[in-house]
Amino acid sequence: MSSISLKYPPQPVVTAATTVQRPVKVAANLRRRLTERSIETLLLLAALVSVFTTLAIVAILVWESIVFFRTVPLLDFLTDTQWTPLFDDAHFGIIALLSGTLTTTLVALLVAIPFGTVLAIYLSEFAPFRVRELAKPFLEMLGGVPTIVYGYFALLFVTPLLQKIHPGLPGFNMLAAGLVMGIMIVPYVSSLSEDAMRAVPMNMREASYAMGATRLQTALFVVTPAALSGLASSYILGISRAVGETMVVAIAAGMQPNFTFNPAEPAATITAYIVQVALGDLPHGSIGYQTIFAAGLTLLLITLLFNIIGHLLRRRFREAY
Amino acid sequence: MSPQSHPTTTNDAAVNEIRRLIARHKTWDGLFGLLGIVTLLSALLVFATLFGQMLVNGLPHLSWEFFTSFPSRRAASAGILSAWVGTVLVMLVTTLVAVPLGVGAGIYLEEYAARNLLTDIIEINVTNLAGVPSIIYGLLALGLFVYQFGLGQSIAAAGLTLALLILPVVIVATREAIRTIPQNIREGAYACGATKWQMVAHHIIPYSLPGIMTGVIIGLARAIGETAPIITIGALTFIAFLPPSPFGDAEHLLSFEWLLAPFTVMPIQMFNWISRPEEAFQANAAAAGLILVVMTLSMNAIAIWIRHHFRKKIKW
Amino acid sequence: HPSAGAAPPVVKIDGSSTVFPITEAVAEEFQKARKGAVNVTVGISGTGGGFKKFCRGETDIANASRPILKKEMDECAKAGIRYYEMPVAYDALTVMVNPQNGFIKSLTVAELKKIWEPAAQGRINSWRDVNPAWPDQKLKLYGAGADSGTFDYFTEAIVGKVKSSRGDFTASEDDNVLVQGISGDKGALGYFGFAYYIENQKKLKAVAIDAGKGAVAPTPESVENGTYQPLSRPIFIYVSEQSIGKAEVREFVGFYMKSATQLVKEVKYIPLPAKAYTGNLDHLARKKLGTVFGGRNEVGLTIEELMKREAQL
Amino acid sequence: MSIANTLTAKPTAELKARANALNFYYGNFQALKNIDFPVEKNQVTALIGPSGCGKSTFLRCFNRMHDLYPNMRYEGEILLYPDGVNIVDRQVDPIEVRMRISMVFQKPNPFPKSIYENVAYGLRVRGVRNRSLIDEKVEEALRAAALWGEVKDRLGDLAFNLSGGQQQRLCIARALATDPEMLLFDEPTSALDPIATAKIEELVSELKERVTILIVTHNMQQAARVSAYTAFMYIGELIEFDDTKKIFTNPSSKLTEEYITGRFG
Amino acid sequence: MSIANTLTAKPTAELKARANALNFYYGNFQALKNIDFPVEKNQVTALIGPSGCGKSTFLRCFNRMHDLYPNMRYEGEILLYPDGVNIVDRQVDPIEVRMRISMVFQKPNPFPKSIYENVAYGLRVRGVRNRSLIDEKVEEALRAAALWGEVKDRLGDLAFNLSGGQQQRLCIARALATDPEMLLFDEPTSALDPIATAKIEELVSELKERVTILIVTHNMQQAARVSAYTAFMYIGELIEFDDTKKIFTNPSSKLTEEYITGRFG
Ligand SMILES: Nc1ncnc2c1ncn2[C@@H]1O[C@H](COP(=O)(O)OP(=O)(O)OP(=O)(O)O)[C@@H](O)[C@H]1O
Ligand SMILES: Nc1ncnc2c1ncn2[C@@H]1O[C@H](COP(=O)(O)OP(=O)(O)OP(=O)(O)O)[C@@H](O)[C@H]1O
Ligand SMILES: [Mg+2]
Ligand SMILES: [Mg+2]
Repeated sequence: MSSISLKYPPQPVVTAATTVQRPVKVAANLRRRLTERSIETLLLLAALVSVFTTLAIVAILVWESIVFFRTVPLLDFLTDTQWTPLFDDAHFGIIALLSGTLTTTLVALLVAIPFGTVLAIYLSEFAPFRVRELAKPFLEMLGGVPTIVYGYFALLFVTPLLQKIHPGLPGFNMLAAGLVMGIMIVPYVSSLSEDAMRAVPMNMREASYAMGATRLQTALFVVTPAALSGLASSYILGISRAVGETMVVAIAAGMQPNFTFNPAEPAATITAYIVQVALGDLPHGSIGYQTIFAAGLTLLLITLLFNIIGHLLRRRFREAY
Repeated sequence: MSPQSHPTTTNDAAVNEIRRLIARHKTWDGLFGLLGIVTLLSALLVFATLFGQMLVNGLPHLSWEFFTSFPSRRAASAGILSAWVGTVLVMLVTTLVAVPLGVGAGIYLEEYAARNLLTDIIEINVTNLAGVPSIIYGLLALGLFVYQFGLGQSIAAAGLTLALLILPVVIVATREAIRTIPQNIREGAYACGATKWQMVAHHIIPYSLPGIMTGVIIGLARAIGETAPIITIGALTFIAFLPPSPFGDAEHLLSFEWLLAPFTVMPIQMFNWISRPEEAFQANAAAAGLILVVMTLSMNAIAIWIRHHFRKKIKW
Repeated sequence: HPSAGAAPPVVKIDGSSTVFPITEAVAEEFQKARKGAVNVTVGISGTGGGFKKFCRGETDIANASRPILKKEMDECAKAGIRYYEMPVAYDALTVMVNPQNGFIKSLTVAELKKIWEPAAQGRINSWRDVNPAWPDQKLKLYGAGADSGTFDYFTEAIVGKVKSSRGDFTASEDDNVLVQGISGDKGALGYFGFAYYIENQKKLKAVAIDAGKGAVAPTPESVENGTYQPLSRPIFIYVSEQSIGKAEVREFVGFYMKSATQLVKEVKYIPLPAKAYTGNLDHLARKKLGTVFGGRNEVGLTIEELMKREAQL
Repeated sequence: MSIANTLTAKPTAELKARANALNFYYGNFQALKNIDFPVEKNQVTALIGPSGCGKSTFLRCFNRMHDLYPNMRYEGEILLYPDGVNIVDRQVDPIEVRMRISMVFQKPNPFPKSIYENVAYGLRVRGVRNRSLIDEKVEEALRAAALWGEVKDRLGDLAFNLSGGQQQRLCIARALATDPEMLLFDEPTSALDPIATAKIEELVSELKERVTILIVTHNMQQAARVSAYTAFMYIGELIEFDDTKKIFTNPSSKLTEEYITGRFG
Repeated sequence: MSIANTLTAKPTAELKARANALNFYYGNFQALKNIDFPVEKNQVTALIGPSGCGKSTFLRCFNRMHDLYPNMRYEGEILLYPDGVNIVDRQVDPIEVRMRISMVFQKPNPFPKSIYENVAYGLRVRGVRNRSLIDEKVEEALRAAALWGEVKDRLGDLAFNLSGGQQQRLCIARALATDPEMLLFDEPTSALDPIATAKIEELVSELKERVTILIVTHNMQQAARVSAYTAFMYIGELIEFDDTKKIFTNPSSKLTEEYITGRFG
């Protein structure tokens, strides 16, 4: 490669004016950098508040649970199938609460995922523009109704309705609580799923339609697979919400720690147990009271697990297109 | 030239085959469309039932006195004055804390953060916090704000608790709003010699404001209905006086005494009435619930309006 | 009305939700009587939560649906908080069945024990399992949350040992939720506060309790005269000695005891005999500090016995 | 503006399609104005014109892509031969049109699926289940798109792992797999490097044997190289349509000449 | 590949900038390879080459736009005269560079603010508060960008309400308002119609009196019309740099010729 012949001096004479300017500029640059740095630090601190919050939550839960686990062996906590910490014959089997949590969550997801997904597909691929513009905010409002209201809706409306179909159903049951929780979560799932589907570039859809595909074919063969990570993370958010929901289950599922996966039975969930005890007459600091921290820690770990899975899923599939 | 349309039989057959195929596919299309509409309508039905019930039970009890009376043991004369004032003040604190923190964090994550472990941790954290049950925030607040910071059972403690609760919502909304700003706007600003902070302050923040506001309002709409954490930190149930006015005397234009005042909020008032034995209180509860729902719904409606309105105005 | 500048003094009360309606009524009337010169706040954080704040010196008065327990006594002692224990009303735990249940008029304590004791779990599933004369109707149980004073009292009174109960019953803090459950279940049996029964007489059927002296139905009279046994229990307020030094707290307590008889009735609880209220004030004057329960729950105690006992801190 | 629009093909030339007085509106904005336009069978016809003149809009009328968006309106007709159906008629099912006329887009847009599944997509959409038939068609289409040699050993790979040029050829294969009667190209090489461009141009010339081709390009030399006929459009109007050679050597319209010589665009 | 690269300008010509052995990396991908490139003062220099050859990458080195993204690396130098500072040096503050060298982008990117505020932005960033000075500068810049007449009565209007061509001129005015020493254009007309294009080209020719211009274009005729010097790039390398006339009539490199004549690109 031949080097370039130049008719110009590589370094023209530096004029006096520019040499004078330099120190002034250096000072200005320094000041600018300092401000920028301090602003960045401030913003970082704001971002770290969330980390501190989590740390504080974990610290408090762990600290208080230590007292608990000093009395109750971890093995009992994990393997016993009865949860009667406040009874004379105390058992501390978190499984009894987990089964309730799991069952209500499952029922909720059986409602929320199909309905949410169908709605998302319908809104993003089928609905006329007008319908979509009206339906989306409406669904979001449905997600904004306070959860106590949903709780009483489950107890006073859904359960009696279910009892008409199945007369043997007890007044408190996980089925009604789960169903209503599912209804409550539908807007979250559908809204997030729809966002994910809409983020699929139009050219992908055009390619499919150009091949003569119908709406449903395009939606199922192209858009849904392309939006899979978004769908998955919306489901996971749904799971987190179901696992963490308190008021609906506390009101409608019947606060009865019960190792069962039968949704037609009453049961208690971790969250329901925590509110119950947090407001009860137990002396604080007693082993019975400390159970709520151990239960809370379990709950936190579960949601943490799901959220990490969700995060990994999102990261793994992000920007596939 | 004349169109040479001599349809060959083979072509006809092929076209007919295609038409049959399409007809079959379209049936499925139609069925799914129907399913979508039915699903949407059932959501509508659920909402109508929910809201209709509250309306029937609560509406007869709504009156001006209901808003201007303190709680009472007599259902007929009991009102929600201290509750709604408390709710408004708590929400004020929540907003003032959550907005700067959430927006700051959102900006940091979108505009400043390099892709590294710390950012990953913060990010997982934010999504995770969004999934932490609210009752656990109550436990945190009891230990941290009420006792450690010595705020007691005050408006400030409740406001801070709910601020932490909605922080993830604000952060996520901020990030999403920022993400819609096209990169070429940033480059345009930098090309004019803007520093990073100038770019953020002059462009990112103003242009994402509608989105941020939407998020904040949706967050507040959620916070307003929260019961469990507020009970845990010790909101009161009977309080028949209002906190000191935030507008102080001549010397101190603004007074902050109200921050440390005891308080109650709407959902707690409602909860308390629901669990009373007297039938008459149930109507009060329904009325309070109705107001709560209307409050959250109108906040959501405002958020939706803002989003809609500004989306139309700014098209990149 | 509060004058600008100095805010009116505040009497702070927190604790049991069972006692709340009574204290709320008193607070309301007291504020009215003092024309806003004194403010009163009442919270619901449960008896345990109430004592926690009380023993930290954060509140003046604790509402309690059970006596103070050893652990809480220690807490208070550590913080140097001394207190007066004042029973303020009776709460009659009422046993309820579905109104469609035709075969139950009364139950003996032994039958109740048979139903509720831990050993019953898995064995007593139908009414016939309790008494072969009764139909083979599935037994559905409803009761107070294990975290509540009501639960403690009921287990001790019926099963004979505090917190000793079968676990497979539907528990709720909100008695209206229990009302809902019992009125919807034909085979239901449950227990909760008397006030809720009074308000829902059409939906529920109260069961008379036979403790060996014949069946006694829960009525204000049978509770007051001590024949409704063993399920009537006193509920309390605890007043801090430090706070009683403050004029507004002393006035409030005085007002409480004077107006209790009427206000307790108004909120559907059962008032104590008048001399119990004067007795409370008398204890105050004589500085009879502490609890008469020694840090344990006790059942079947009459109010007279209770007033006479020696108190300890 | 006078329109020079004569199809100076041999008298025996057979038409594959023809637009008659075609108008197109995006809402109130008229993007195509009274277009008359013939497409000769088994030939390459090129559309050129400055940015925004309506080339893509016109091309997308041929497979009713505009139907995907609201507020769009066709007027006039595009007749597709031999049966002479008016493909922009509301009565005509757009899906039917799209099954007969395939399209390749400016930016390669493979699906996030395997190479094999991308090519097989059109068949799957048509409900073909027969595995060996699909295998056969996929291979044939990939061969026709001059991609078989490069991908035959990794048909299961994700299509995104191909280079840009390969992706574009994959999209061509996808379009070919269903034996369309016409193939639309919207600037198929503008995102590609010179070598990939040359490959695609060659491919286009070969493909005209089996399918009629309509191609939009902003590279005038490309139009000159691959097409038999060229149309020049300007602000929604068809200014000139003629033999490619004629357009590039002796255009009738002043505007065409200015564009060809790079005075604007 | 032999590089024919001679600046055959008059011997008195003065340099405004000069790249010496410039390399640039996007992560591990080397997008610019050992570029030597002079920019003569008060002249228009054009950069041409097929898509993806690195034109934008090179242009963006001049105002350190790459610093906005992670994992990018400069090697070598770009000296800016008269002071001869190496603007791609890590020690040099990119903001300082950007204050001296402005840029106009491919797609008009006005801020969603008023017309006035768009033009005034560069001054605001520099902390200018004096209202009358800003007024004056805004008017001057808008006049220089040939936009004043069209917008002087609606300076408060949102910039989005302007047409595409007006928006692009607004962006030019924005770049001019701070009296930059150099102006970078990245395909400034590729999104515009012919009339707007002609206006901008005219503007570029006028502007060279006050500012040195470097322009990227894929329209070769545009390069021929507006520039004094033209550089042809290919896959990250500078293939040829010369008088524009020479490049377009008698290029030294075979590759340049092929590109000029439309064999690829
Ligand atoms: N979805 C749309 N809504 C409204 N107007 C549109 C839309 N798409 C295109 N247009 C307008 O229609 C006109 C023709 O656009 P078209 O995309 O067909 O141009 P083109 O010739 O393909 O240009 P290019 O070479 O840039 O691709 C343009 O003025 C454009 O702004
Ligand atoms: N952010 C980036 N990260 C990695 N590679 C990039 C990035 N931006 C551009 N490239 C690559 O660098 C090379 C040069 O790109 P550049 O945008 O400079 O080309 P160009 O000549 O401006 O093309 P065009 O005419 O399409 O604008 C291309 O191969 C491109 O893929
Ligand atoms: Mg186009
Ligand atoms: Mg470029």
